[in-house]
Amino acid sequence: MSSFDSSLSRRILRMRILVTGLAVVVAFLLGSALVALAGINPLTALRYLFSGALGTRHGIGETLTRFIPLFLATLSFAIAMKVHFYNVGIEGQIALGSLGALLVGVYVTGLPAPIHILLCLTASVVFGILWLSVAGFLRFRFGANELLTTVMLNYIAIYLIDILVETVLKDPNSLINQSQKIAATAKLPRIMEGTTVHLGLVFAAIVGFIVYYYVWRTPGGFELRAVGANSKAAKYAGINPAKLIIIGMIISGGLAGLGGGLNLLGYQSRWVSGTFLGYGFDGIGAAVMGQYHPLGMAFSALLFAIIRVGGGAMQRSVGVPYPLVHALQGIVIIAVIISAYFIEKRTEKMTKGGQ
Amino acid sequence: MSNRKDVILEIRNLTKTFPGVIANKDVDLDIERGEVHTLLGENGAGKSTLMKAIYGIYGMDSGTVKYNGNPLDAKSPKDAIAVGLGMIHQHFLLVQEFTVLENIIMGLKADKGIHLDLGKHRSRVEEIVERFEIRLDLDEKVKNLSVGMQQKVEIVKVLYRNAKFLILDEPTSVLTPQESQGLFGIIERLKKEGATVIFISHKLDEVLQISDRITVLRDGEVIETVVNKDLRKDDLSAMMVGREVTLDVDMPEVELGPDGLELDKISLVNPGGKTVLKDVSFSIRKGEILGIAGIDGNGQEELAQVLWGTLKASGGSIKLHGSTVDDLSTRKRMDMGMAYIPADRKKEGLVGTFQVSENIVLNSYYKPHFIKGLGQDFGAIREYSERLVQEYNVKTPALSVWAKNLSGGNQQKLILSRAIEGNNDVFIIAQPTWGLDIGAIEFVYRKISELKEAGKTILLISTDLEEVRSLSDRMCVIFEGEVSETFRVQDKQVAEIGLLMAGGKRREE
Amino acid sequence: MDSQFMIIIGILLGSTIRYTVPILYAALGGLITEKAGVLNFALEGLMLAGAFFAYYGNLVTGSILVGVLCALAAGALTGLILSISILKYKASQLVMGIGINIFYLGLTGYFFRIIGSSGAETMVDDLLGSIHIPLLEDIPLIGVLFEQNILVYLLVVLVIFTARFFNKTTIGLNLKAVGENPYAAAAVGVDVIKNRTLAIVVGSMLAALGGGVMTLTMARVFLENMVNGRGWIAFTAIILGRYSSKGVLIGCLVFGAATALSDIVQIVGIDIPYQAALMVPYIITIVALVLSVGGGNAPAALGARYDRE
Amino acid sequence: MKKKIISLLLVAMFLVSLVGCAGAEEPAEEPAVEENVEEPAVEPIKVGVIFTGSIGDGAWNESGYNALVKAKEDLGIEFSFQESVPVAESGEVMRNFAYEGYDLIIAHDFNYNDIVSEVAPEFPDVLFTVSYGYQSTEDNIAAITSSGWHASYMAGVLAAAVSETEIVGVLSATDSFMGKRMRTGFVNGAKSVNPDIEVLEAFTGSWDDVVKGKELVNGMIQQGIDVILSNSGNVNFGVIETAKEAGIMAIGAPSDLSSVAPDTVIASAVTPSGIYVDYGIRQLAEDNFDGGVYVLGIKEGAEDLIWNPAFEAEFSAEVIDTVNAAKLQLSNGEIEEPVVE
Repeated sequence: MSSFDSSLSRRILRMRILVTGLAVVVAFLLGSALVALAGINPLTALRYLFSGALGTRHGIGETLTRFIPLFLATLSFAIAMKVHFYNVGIEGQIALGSLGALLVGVYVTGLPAPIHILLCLTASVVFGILWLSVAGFLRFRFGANELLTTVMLNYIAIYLIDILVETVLKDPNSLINQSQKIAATAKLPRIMEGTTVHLGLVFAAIVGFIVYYYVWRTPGGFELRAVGANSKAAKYAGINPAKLIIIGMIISGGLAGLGGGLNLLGYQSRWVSGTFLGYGFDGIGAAVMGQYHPLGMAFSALLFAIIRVGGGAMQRSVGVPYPLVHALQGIVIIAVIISAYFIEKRTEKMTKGGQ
Repeated sequence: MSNRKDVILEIRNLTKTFPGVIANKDVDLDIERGEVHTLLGENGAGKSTLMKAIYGIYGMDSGTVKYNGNPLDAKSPKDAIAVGLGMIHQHFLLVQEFTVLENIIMGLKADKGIHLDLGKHRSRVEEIVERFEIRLDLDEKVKNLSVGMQQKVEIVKVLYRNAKFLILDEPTSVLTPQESQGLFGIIERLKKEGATVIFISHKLDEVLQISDRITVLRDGEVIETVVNKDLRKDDLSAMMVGREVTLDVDMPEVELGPDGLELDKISLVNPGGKTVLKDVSFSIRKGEILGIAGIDGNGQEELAQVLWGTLKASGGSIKLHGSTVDDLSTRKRMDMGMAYIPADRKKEGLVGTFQVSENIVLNSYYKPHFIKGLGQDFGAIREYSERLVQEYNVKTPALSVWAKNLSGGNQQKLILSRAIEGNNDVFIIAQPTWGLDIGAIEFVYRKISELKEAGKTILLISTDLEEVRSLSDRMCVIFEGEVSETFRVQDKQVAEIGLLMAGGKRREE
Repeated sequence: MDSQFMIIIGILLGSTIRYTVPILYAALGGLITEKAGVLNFALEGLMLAGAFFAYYGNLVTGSILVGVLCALAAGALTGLILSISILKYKASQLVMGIGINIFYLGLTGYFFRIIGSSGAETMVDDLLGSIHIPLLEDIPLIGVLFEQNILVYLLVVLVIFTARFFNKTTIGLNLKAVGENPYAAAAVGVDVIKNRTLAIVVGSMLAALGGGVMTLTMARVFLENMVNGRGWIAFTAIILGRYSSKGVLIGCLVFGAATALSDIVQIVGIDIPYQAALMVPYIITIVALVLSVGGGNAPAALGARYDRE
Repeated sequence: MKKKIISLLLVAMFLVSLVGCAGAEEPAEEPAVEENVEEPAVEPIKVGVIFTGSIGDGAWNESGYNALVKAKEDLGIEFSFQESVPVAESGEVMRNFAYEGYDLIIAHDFNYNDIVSEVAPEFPDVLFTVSYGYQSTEDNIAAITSSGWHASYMAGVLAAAVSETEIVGVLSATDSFMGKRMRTGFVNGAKSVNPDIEVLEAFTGSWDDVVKGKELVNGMIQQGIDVILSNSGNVNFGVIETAKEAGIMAIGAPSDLSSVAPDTVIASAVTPSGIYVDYGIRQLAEDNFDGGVYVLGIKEGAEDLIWNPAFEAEFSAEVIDTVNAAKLQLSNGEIEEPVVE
């Protein structure tokens, strides 16, 4: 009878990282084949992909800036998945979160900066939650599948914000359809000289840690995981699954909204009509790749940010059309989800032990 | 085996392993044409696995099988069905949304191109149904049928495929004694028609009643094949377990205290408007075990859930230690000393992908002594888990192993340990020994008797009538959501209880 | 006033049919997949793939038939990938679907730019003329229903066939059984994996054809992201249609009509932001979804992972 | 398991080495340098361009791209570009170009104007142009634009002059200030000929949804239009197709679309965006670059109505005269700018 075996957990973790890493490598090889189809040397293209995203100070800054909303979207999807709520509507919640930050950032003035920023972020969290609550309400009240309602709500959110930005929120001093800029007091300060990296990165890191701590280290997180792993057993252990699903939903919507808010306060500063950020769907992919573990997701969100930024570099340098980025992300998702099978098999074997 | 008659199925040296487990080892077995041959053994003795290996559901690792003299190497049930085998599984494999007819004909070859001639099939099925005197409405959806009727659908299904060799895997486990007799009638008729039947069971009475020959399996090996003549139950059970075991538990005499749990006219109407529980009333005193017997699906699950607070009763009242708990959550009831050992330990008792230690604190993780600051005190949890694992002899390679990887007995020990250690005094125990081996059953029974001795209040819900009779002080029977009067176990004969279980008191048929 | 009304009805009818056809192909494909117990979240991506490869096949060979075959081939290949990953490697059906959608959004855009086509010379030649059904086409108001191209009539046949398929054929019954209770089906010798693979592949082919119809007979060019959410609408239509081909037909018609209606709102100059009109179909879909839930008739094993015992 | 880990590590190292190489070998990778070794040390002008969509859209972006290719041939510039850059992220792409040593950055859409105003001060040595831009806030920004409505005004005049049903239509992708100008120009032009004419307007809401574009136009046709001005990017092809099927006339925009359907497209209201690209590059090449707003017009070829030669002959002299008169008035500045609310 051995004691609590943390070395086993470590061995499992190592195996998971290795197998996932292999899947990512395979995905990049397939992506390279696509590049070759365009008559471009894939090695050169890949080199530019990574050097564009990581090779210069500015590239790193851009990657980190993208990472902020992407990471929050990733966390958002993961936490909802923990309670089996399929939040495919992160895109819409990010948009609404941006709207919340925008409204407070533009129309509330005269506050000292820290308070103004916090107020904006609060608004973005609330807006994100409210938008997700629509799907939540429809599910709990009518049993409508959230997977579909959240997808539909994405489209509605984008159109809705565009309507607002083209009408009541339109910057009267601008010719193009865009909102006013947020007040200077609402802007998140830059934290890396010569780049766009803003204080949101620190927020994201803190939030990432809080989520990790909550899920894996607190009784509340224990309940959340129990409900996700076996809601019936959790219910019989005195946990109220419905309550936990709602908590998971609220956190998920809040995280997505916060991602939108941070991006708006730290980077966009305003909303331009027709903006489609696409972090929502990337976040789903990154969550899958990170296997719903905060640390894994930090890495995968970073990789997806690298692919995004590096994709631009690939086009500028060797003319690889930008949509390759999406194709590559798709391949990564598929490869990683298939690798999950091998991870599951292996984990099963490793946890079985002798009897 | 020297005077070999007409052997229809011949198994030689069959071995089947699962990762880490040998399910069947070097099994030799001859089945004669036209006999009812029982495979007898404890849970996990390898009876079902053996049959599933032959039937093509699992492959076999090594060995040969001959059917009618020809080698049979079924890669899927299709191959087995093709030569005339038919298996009726312990858990019915029916499509609930399909009609009886659709269930019977599904998977058959097309008649013309891909066309399905329902009319033709219907008349053929009707023929069979008449020949075997099985009453079935072919157009009723299976989901609307009783368990007994569903079993008949399964039987007709294999007969319609011209099965001459039927394998019945624990067919009586879901039937009332009366329904079981009905099934035996059908088996007799099958035999008359020349069919061969393999009957899998661990219920000795039935086995002795229906079998021509009996093969006993233990730990995946054939122990002995005997002709059913002048056999006694004791002989068989000795062969089954390899030693003389009596499961007649000696329950301690305990002076009963005041009522620990009282139910007053509990009723429940499900969302579909169906009455699931109707005016259930009884009370249990401290130091007393009240058993509820009944066929699965008669409201036991719901009753337990209402008591546990995971379902809200539509009417009536529950008192715990004399105070009403109707509006209290499960958690509040737990804090008042209530504990629940659910029937389905895998789905309801454990979080399979949680570690053993996490499962051990599943009902106590929030208690102050497991909390440090905002987070959990993993050190305290580890210490506690280590102690329980040791005291309850839960065999696990490590505390971090997933609970789903433990054997059934160890899973049950884990669940018992955390319920008992919680300082609880009212226990709802459902199906505590389902699927366990003898050793584990003994352990569970010992723990229950210890609880009684400690003056706890215990409600035992089980579909195993013998279990209820041997453990309880008083018992009652639940049928279609209603419980009978409680009576002292020794006051009623099994036959009488069987009648109650079939709702006999109300229906005059 | 009356004639104006008649004109609007005419626009509505014609538009409704054209909006409905691609979605209905995809929804029927999704229906077949889901009847066998597998959720098809990849409809959007499949439609895009079908749209592109039909276009490309036609571009290279100048033949509509080759275009159709290319769409079908793309669907079949994707279906195989889906089958292997979902059935053999137990991949989450949701995540696979999202992966495929993102992949095709990228791949089709990428290929479209690589082949460097644009402009008039790369348009699909319209070889698929309308087939007019004599007499019926002359009926006022609904005559428009009877002057469609062959792919529309084929669709009508498919809808009718699918309805019969599930009730009157052995394959249909087996597929349904596999979707309701794969273990029961396996027990009577139905090969669950084979049947599900068949359903996924055929379903994916139909979905891709839905996209192909868009480029071959409607848009006649390929544009990035031209499917624009129609795959998700098709997915919803299956639920709205309560998993019957008749219901799916109605569900798709509802969406088609809603879109057509939102066009009318714009054309007749009702003064609302045009995005509001564009939102209408999505809102209607949600409302319909809400109204249609409860029961639902979903196959019992839909979405559940199947592990052979 | 050991073996697997080793093979995994090998593959991982392969990946890492790819990244590593990126920095190390970069100088050797500049392909264009070798050709010019013998030439006197004249560095070619490096131009970086940002597009909102695909360079194969057959409209705005494609015209800009073609101008680049031509400038490379004529002036020996070097260029690279990035497509599908959302406004929200365009600042980073501009900065990338700037850091990568480009001399001129062309933001090929007026929606980029504000972002250019933000980025340009960070790189005083880099020049920026905004195609169709509306403001220049720095010395190194040139907003190169045109009236935005002259071409569509002429289209309106033509449409009204040839329409028999007295209903004409205009289809756009999305709504914007420039779009409004364009549409208002069309309406004013049409009303100047026939005050009673009715103009139907509709939006596809996207540059991609060609099926929707066709349905909308089809609906307008049922409503009685007999001339359609289509200014919706690649969706144009579908629109013209629909017009052809219905036998109505179409006016293309912003490129010359006569060849798409010679029997249907009567003329094109062209606003070739390549002119803006070309203008900026030439200014730089001639060392003549100054910040400011440059409004190009009919004279510079930035706006025009181009007849489909097949049709010009078919129209009555009266129609042609009306259009030409309007053109003259426009280039003389005699027509008041439309009021856009």
